Amino acid sequence: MATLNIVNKSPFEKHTLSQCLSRAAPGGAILLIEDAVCAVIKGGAYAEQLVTGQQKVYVLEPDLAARGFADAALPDSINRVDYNGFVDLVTQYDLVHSWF
Amino acid sequence: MATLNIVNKSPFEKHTLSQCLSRAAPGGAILLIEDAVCAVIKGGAYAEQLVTGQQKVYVLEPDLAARGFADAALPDSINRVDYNGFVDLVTQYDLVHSWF
Amino acid sequence: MKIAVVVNEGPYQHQAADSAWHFVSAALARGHEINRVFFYHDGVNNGSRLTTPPQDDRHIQQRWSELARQHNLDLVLCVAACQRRGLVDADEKKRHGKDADNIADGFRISGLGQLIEASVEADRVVSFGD
Amino acid sequence: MKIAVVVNEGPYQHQAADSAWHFVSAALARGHEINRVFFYHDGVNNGSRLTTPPQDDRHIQQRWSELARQHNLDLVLCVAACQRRGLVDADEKKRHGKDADNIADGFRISGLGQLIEASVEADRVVSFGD
Amino acid sequence: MDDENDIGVVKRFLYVNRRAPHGSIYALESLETVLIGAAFDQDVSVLFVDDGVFQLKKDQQPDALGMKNFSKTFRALEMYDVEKIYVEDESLSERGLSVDDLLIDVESLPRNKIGALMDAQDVVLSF
Amino acid sequence: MDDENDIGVVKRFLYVNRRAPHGSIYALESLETVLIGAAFDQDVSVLFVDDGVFQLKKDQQPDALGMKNFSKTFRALEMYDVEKIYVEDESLSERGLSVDDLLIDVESLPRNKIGALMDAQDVVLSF
Repeated sequence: MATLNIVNKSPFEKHTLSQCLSRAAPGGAILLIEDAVCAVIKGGAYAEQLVTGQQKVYVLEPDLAARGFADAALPDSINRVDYNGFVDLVTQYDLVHSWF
Repeated sequence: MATLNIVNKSPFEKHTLSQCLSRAAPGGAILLIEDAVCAVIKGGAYAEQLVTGQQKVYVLEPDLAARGFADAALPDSINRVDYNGFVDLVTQYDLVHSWF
Repeated sequence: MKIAVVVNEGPYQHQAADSAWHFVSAALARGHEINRVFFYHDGVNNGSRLTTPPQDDRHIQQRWSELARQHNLDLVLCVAACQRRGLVDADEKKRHGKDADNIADGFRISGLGQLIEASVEADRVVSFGD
Repeated sequence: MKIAVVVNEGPYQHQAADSAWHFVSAALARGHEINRVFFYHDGVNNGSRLTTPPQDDRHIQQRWSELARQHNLDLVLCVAACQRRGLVDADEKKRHGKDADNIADGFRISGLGQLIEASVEADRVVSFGD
Repeated sequence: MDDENDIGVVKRFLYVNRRAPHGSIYALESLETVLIGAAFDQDVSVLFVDDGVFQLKKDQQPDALGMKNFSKTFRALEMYDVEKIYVEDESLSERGLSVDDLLIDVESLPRNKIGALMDAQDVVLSF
Repeated sequence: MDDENDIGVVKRFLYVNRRAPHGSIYALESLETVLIGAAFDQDVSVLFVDDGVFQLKKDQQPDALGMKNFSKTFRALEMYDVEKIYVEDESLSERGLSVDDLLIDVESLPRNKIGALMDAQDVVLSF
């Protein structure tokens, strides 16, 4: 079993992202949506700790674009997905866990 | 001018408390209500950093009691107030600033 | 002293609506004047008369209406927030061609200017939210 | 694949209601089945037909109703959450002696059992909240 | 239990409680879901992590605020055959709490076992 | 400006914006309040701290989500005589941003000056 963890809160506002990362089992994935996309910005305080190698990390492109980061450089191992990609991730992983 | 800062979110959930403490001017006060009362529990991760000496710290007694801490030991310099005390603080300070 | 209160959250989901009510009650009991309670954002949901909370739970809307009746409180719901969230009085019903209204006794719908005006006139402004 | 969706927040205040709608739309377009959208907590506020958002903004309730009509979606509002927040259909209106109802086309009010049932029957459950 | 709730399939449901009680309604409405889930004869586990551990604190007195003291209902979980109740060690200790502060018996787990518990489920509902 | 909005008293209002845009409505509804406050001829200051600095980020494209791109309205603040617009340095740098990333000119302040700015107000409205 591998889990898709969805995080929607900015790590600068809530502890949700680090609380998720500290529990998520290896082999799963983290999908950042809504204000959580603020985590991935290069040079920001959270971009580095996201890339643990334990989970794949995805970020929802339309939420990134909404906040002015459509063209922003991201750490190499972070993948952009659109809503179709979001749907595909839900089907590819065995279980979905939303962290608020 | 001295400000009463009201914080209502648990520091374990949101960064609000430390964001408030890092800005609040000396000579003001911090009033913890709702889930923010979780900050004051002795032995918890946030009780010590509350007592900076820069601001007076108050905690709303009925919110503490609601969460099972009516009889809990608090750090010495943290004062309990009821809703009447909350009202008095609002009138004693020049300005009220709610941090969510 | 004259105190204005702002409520930014709806009933039950967050404690803000409860905290605001307890604060207003205590301030009135202590002889202060509450010149207005302004409900903004989801706060406007406090003003729906269609709620039926469990019998053993508090009735947040009725509690506000009762306090307004006893103390002649001015409870104002922000009109723009109401339109986004479906709070409707007789005027709004007519204006938008709706087939029902749902505002409770003691509340009225008005503009954001009421928040500024109340803040200017009050000695203190206290906000409750999430 | 069969996917159940849970929505825990109302319209406009938080993005959750938007994200859920975009996700459901994309899943349907990709040929998946959405066996139920269950609205819990403030999520039930998505189902009020009394909203009138600004003309240049999205109409969240109508967007749900339209999707339900096109895809025969089952949009269920949790009855206990509705009672606390003032969402009323014809049955609830009668049962609680209310003088109005406000539920929109395509939504129905039912119990929490519908969430469990949808979760059991679905291959995946995806929640949106705050 | 109830025949009309028999839907023939048993799935592993994990309810994850991460919020303090009374500041928001999630704790109360989560508990209602747990009880319904149990009535449907599903395989129910309940996990308290982060501020969720405050939900199990003894001596809660929300009555003075006019709010329901639903914490007593946790004691009824056993009657509903909800017996897999977990609390994370680190969540307790970071908050100055221990299992002695809790109003029911729970199985405490270290943080590094939580991921495996989550991965072993069919459905995770988080509040 | 408008005579009917003349209430004879001018107070110092500070609007504190601490949330990212689009994830919640606070940024939009705060901006509406700022504009109304200015129309009432009050002494308006606007502060962006913490995630609030994201509200001023250039190139926001919420249109694909069907959401309003209200960030353009910040450019209109000057027309409403709202000229005291502050951003906290540390809030920018922690987020990998600089003033060059912002869509309007602002006065940037270090964190240790923010408390004095707040204390100098008559009314603080935080969103």
